[in-house]
Amino acid sequence: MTVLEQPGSSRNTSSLAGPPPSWQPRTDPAPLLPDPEPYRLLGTDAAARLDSGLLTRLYTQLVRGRRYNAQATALTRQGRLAVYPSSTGQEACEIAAALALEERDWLFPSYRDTLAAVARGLDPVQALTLLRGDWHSGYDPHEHRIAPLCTPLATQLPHAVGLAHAARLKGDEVVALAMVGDGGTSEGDFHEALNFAAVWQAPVVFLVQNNGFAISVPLAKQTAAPSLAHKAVGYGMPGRLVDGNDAPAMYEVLGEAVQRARRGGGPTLVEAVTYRVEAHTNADDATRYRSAAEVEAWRAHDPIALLERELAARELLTDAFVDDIKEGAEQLAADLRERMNADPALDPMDLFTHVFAEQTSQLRAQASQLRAELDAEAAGHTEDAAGAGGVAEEARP
Amino acid sequence: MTVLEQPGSSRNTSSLAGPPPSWQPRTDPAPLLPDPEPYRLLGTDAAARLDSGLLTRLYTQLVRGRRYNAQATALTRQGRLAVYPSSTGQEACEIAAALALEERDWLFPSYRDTLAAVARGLDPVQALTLLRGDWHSGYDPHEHRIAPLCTPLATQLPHAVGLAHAARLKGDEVVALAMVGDGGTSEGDFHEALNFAAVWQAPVVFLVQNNGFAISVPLAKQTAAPSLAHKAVGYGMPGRLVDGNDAPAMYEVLGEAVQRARRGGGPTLVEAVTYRVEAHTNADDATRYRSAAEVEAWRAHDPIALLERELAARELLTDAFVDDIKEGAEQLAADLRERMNADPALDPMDLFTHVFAEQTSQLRAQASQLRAELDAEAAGHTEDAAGAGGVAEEARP
Amino acid sequence: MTTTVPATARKPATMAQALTRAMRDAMADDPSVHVMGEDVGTLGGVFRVTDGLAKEFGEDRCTDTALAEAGILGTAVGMAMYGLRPVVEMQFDAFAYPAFEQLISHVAKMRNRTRGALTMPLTIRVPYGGGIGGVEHHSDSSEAYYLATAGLQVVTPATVEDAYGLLRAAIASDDPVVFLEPKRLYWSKADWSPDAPTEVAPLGRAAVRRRGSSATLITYGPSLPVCMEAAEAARSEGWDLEVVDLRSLMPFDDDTVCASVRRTGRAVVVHESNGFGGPGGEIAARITERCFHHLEAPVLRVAGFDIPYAPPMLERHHLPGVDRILDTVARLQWESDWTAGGGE
Amino acid sequence: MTTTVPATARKPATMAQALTRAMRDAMADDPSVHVMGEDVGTLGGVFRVTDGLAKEFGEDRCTDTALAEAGILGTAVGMAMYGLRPVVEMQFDAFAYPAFEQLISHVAKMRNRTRGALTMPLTIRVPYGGGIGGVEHHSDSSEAYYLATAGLQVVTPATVEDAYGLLRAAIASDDPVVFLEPKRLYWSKADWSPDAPTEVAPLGRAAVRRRGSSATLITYGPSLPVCMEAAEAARSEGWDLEVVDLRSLMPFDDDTVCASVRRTGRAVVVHESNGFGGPGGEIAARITERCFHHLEAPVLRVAGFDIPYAPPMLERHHLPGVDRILDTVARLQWESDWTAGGGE
Ligand SMILES: Cc1ncc(C[n+]2csc(CCOP(=O)(O)OP(=O)(O)O)c2C)c(N)n1
Ligand SMILES: Cc1ncc(C[n+]2csc(CCOP(=O)(O)OP(=O)(O)O)c2C)c(N)n1
Ligand SMILES: [Mg+2]
Ligand SMILES: [Mg+2]
Repeated sequence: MTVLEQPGSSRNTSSLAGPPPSWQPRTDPAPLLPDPEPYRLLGTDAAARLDSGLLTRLYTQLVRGRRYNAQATALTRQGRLAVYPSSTGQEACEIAAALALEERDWLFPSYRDTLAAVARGLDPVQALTLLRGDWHSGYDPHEHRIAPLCTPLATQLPHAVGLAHAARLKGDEVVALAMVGDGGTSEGDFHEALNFAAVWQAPVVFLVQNNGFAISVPLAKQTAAPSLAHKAVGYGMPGRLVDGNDAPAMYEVLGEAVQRARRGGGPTLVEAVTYRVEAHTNADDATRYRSAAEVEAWRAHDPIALLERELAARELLTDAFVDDIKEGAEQLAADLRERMNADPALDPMDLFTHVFAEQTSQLRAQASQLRAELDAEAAGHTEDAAGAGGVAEEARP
Repeated sequence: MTVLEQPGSSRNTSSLAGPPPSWQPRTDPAPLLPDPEPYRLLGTDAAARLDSGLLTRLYTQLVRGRRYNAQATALTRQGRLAVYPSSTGQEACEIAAALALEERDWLFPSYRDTLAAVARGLDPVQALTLLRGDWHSGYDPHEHRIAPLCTPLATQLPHAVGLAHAARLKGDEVVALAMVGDGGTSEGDFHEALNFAAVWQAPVVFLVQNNGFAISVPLAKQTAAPSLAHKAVGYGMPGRLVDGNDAPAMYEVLGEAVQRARRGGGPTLVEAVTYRVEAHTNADDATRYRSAAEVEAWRAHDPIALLERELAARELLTDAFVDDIKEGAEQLAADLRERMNADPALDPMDLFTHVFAEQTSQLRAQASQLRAELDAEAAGHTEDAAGAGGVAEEARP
Repeated sequence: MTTTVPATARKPATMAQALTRAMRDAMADDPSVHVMGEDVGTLGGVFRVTDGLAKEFGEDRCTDTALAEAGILGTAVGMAMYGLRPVVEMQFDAFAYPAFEQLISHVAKMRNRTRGALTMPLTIRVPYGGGIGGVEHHSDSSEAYYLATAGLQVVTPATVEDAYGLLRAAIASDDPVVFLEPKRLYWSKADWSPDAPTEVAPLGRAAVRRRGSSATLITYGPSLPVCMEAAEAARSEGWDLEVVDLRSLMPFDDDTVCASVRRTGRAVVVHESNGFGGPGGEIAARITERCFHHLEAPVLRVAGFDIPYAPPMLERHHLPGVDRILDTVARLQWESDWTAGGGE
Repeated sequence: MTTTVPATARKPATMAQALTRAMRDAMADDPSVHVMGEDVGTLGGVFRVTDGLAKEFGEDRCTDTALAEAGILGTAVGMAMYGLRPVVEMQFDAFAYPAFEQLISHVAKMRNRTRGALTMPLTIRVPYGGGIGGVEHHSDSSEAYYLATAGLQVVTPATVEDAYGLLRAAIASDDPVVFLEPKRLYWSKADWSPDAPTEVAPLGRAAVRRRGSSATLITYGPSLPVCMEAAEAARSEGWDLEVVDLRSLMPFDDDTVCASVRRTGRAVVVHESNGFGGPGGEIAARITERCFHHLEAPVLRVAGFDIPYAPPMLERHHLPGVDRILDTVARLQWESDWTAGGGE
């Protein structure tokens, strides 16, 4: 009688009322939603429960980190670094990311996160190799379990997921912490990485440093979301919103996420609300796109100042203590300056060494060509074999 | 005294307590969250308020749509279509998508959505040109404002956003409705499109047909989200969850989203919970990955059956009414069959006509080459100029 | 991989079966080999090339992923960093494009970037080419993109035996391999024993598939059978054509190719991919650089036209066929009374 | 675009300024021209090439987008469908890779797919090439990918005048243009009047930049100044080199190139992008096909090595320089006593 008598249709209309058959909410969204306000400890009552040892440890690292940033920027002015994207103002995020991990864990830094790598134990000179320009990556990632600093934005996030997943398949309790900027969350790779992580329940912590800008583009042109942490619910993982300048809050939230991941609880998305106090890099002119007043407001919410206030309240901020830390930081800077002032040893023939495990005949031929050119150069026949060695200073964005 | 006396830091610590300065939740997430259960009208008390005219209109379209699907699948068995991805079981989504739009609006169908295009007025033969194989797209997109059927998944979504944004910039009140499958939501382009739409407040409606599978991959391997509609909150747009087999519910929800977009309210993400009753395409073997019981349960929740029940309760499902509709559907099918049985007129020289507006000298030379080959073939010198004309039947996934 | 099998043990097998068997054997030999991609598990892949792997090795070793190619390749990079040996399937060539950034900016560069500390023993299987009646985006020939990317090995079998041998070699390689599978040869058959695979040639060696003296056809993948047919047909025109199957486009076997061309003095490169900017330009240029004074005529090319891939009903006009190859061979300046003016 | 300016009105301008001016003028002439990309608005682009456009035309005409290249190009496709003429900036060549699927599967195919009903008057500006001391991923030469994609026009200026003229022509074209801007020439200067731009050559025409009789250097974009320098230096070796600037790689100007090579009898193709699978293969192959019997020597190539782009401190060894060009010219078999054996 009805149309459903046609082939391919069913006459069984008994269960017609009711929801679609295989529909079932698999996760309750409520616990995945971030708090409406960034989580803070400093300046709140909860600060009282914080361990002084932790606070001084964080403080020491923040101060060293700030000094490291300042020194690296100075090296660009001296022509010792091609470019430096400073994390000044974001040190609480960088340090907390490094300290939240155990040795066996892996860190996946973005191009701005040399400080997190250094705080994890990487030699600062090796961390800056990429930016000095003698090689693409200055360290063996296996040594400290730090993936190469990643320039193409958000592309390191699926790597972190794959590595964490592989570790889990092998039965290793390894957690991967991957860092990305607010701008990077707009990339397709961010989406695909978070989705894979959630489906696989991979032990990954995604740390978004929302520093307000992607170069010149403010957050409001990047997203209309209530917060970046709210993206978590769309993947079925918890989102956490934290004051990224509150070092103990960052440390606590990242630590919890790392533990959750290690226990098999799956991934977490953490948004740290912070600010890029300096320009995008030394080559950028931030006055083109933001006001001094905005920067000043954030300097007043400085991660070091926030922590100093708490330390001062605990009467821990003695001259001796501060001097000691400053001295250590100065030493770090002096050492870095000195070592970066030495010209790196470079062998142009390295260009061919690591393209493949086994050199192809084509590369062997090209290597001989370069060898001959270098020999000719050494013999003084030519001064500038490339004719393109001059680097326009303005050409470095 | 403190570290902040270093250059680059601020001594102003007055506003240290309190949240980060420029932090401000810009959207309240609550209204963006979808209902926990798919929205339904049929089988609920709310069905009473539905207009009978609308119901019979929807019913007519559903029946014709089902018949169209059946005919198209039959054409694959007769070798008249290379492949057909049927939307049997999903007709309520397809029809509602077409009817929710005004003439000036644009539809962005995926490769499975020929029915939506046909319901919007496109000639079924033109809609099937891609799948018959005589050309890539069989229609002028401007005629009915239907973008070409899109095969690379989710790539049509940014197009919809761009078009809607452009229309808005020109002051036209045009809405774009873009269709994508549950699997397609995992692609980076889904993410980027929704984000652009939300930032631009573009008048776009994203319709996700969650039919449970991406070819063989079930939803649980695709996402861990509470629902796909929950992804909306991460972009700052409202998410709606609907029973995709409830035609009036689909029509209502899409209609509301279209109106909202037209009024300048920005994009909406609609997840329709439905089921792909047939195999992925005629070439697929669905028994490899799902049980007959699951399919049967969904046949019992069939969109046509759901609507028939309501029509019957209203005593509208008379023999005359049903016969009339069936006859119309049969006519549609007969017409389609007949026209698809005619071999399409093909001119191989068309291969060169539309690569560029102005043919390059290279293409002119290649066109002459083909012209010469065709002439030789016509002269009977050669039978099969390509030597590669044989198409392995099994090679069509 | 070094056992040689008596011909008696051989029976007809398809290229698809040989590929399946290669993955199966690699997974059995090495627990770090993981297969992943869209529909590769339960379904066994839309071409059934991974059929049975999930059943035999479990879903953790042969994994149905979410539908996101950059995510698939990107997570495979991370898995490789942790010591696994992922074998990634891209469902169709055009659907590898979303993964290009991962491929170009990471897969191809990782060893070099880290001075060998991080290696990418990844195999990326890409069904490629046309001739199967696929709708648009299902028949692209994307090899030119891979060839232009330093750090990738690019390999493609044209025979059932090579399908097994080259895929085993690709999976065993410590460097990334884009493994291009000619779709329309998936069901090509040959006598081959899946139970005792034959010797595996190393990557980077071309094979002379037919000896000849008049001219050399240089080809690979889906065009090999067409070239073999053309070489047969050429006999009646008085041409005795040699046919070289490149098998590996990178590394490129200059020795085998040049030895052949130096002997015959004439060459035609044949491939399906667009002519302009396609592999044929590189191949013709390097032959000319190396064998100029042995050439009686310019190296010519027979390739797909410089158009988006043709719709199914017209694809036979687009694909290089026997007649187009023979027409081109005829242009190799056989007459002694040739006068200046170039190949056109 | 057809006014000719007296030389007196000319003053030094950079290539970046000429590009800015081209967009400005196109936007002023045609309200459907929209500029979009990362940081193109308020900042004026990281290379300042869009400087001032947002101020003059508003943010709706020159839009800072979210950070997502596929999204940028994908939305631009939709905008083009609605009749706009988007000019998209990719911040650096390697950051165009995420947009490849949109480029290959849609931008390049849309006109053909719809039999001309939907056109893609899109210009995709891609700063390319090295020599600026950029860290990895900032110095790729990606032109081979675009050339291998049927349906794309590929254009690159090497002079300040062409920067203006070619960009105007690209924006005016009803078909998509990948407009490759040589990063290291952004600050190159020439006497040129931004206030009364000179005549604009149509796309697809090469320019002979230097007349010569011994051999032809064929090049484009960042390598043009190097070739001009090499041609100067060659004089002391007794070679009078002709230099052809291709300007447009697709459409390709076979006529100008072949006319030159037929005259000189020798040719070297010079580009920065990797040699293997790079544009040079195509160029050398098509010259050889067309001019074989005019060639005294095989067409040779000077290109970047087949390696991931070199780190800044080593890039001068990677880039084709004057000496490498001259060494290659020297291999063009000038001796009459040349004996067989090929170019190697
Ligand atoms: C895929 C890609 N596109 C563009 C760029 C160029 N780029 C470098 S940094 C940057 C802004 C990044 O912003 P965000 O993610 O917020 O990180 P932040 O710089 O604030 O740390 C851009 C656009 C890039 N590196 N990668
Ligand atoms: C980018 C891309 N990757 C892979 C494919 C191959 N493919 C075609 S349909 C399909 C499944 C799509 O699933 P879904 O999005 O849920 O839509 P449905 O088929 O259920 O309508 C796949 C993987 C494709 N077309 N495009
Ligand atoms: Mg940022
Ligand atoms: Mg689906």
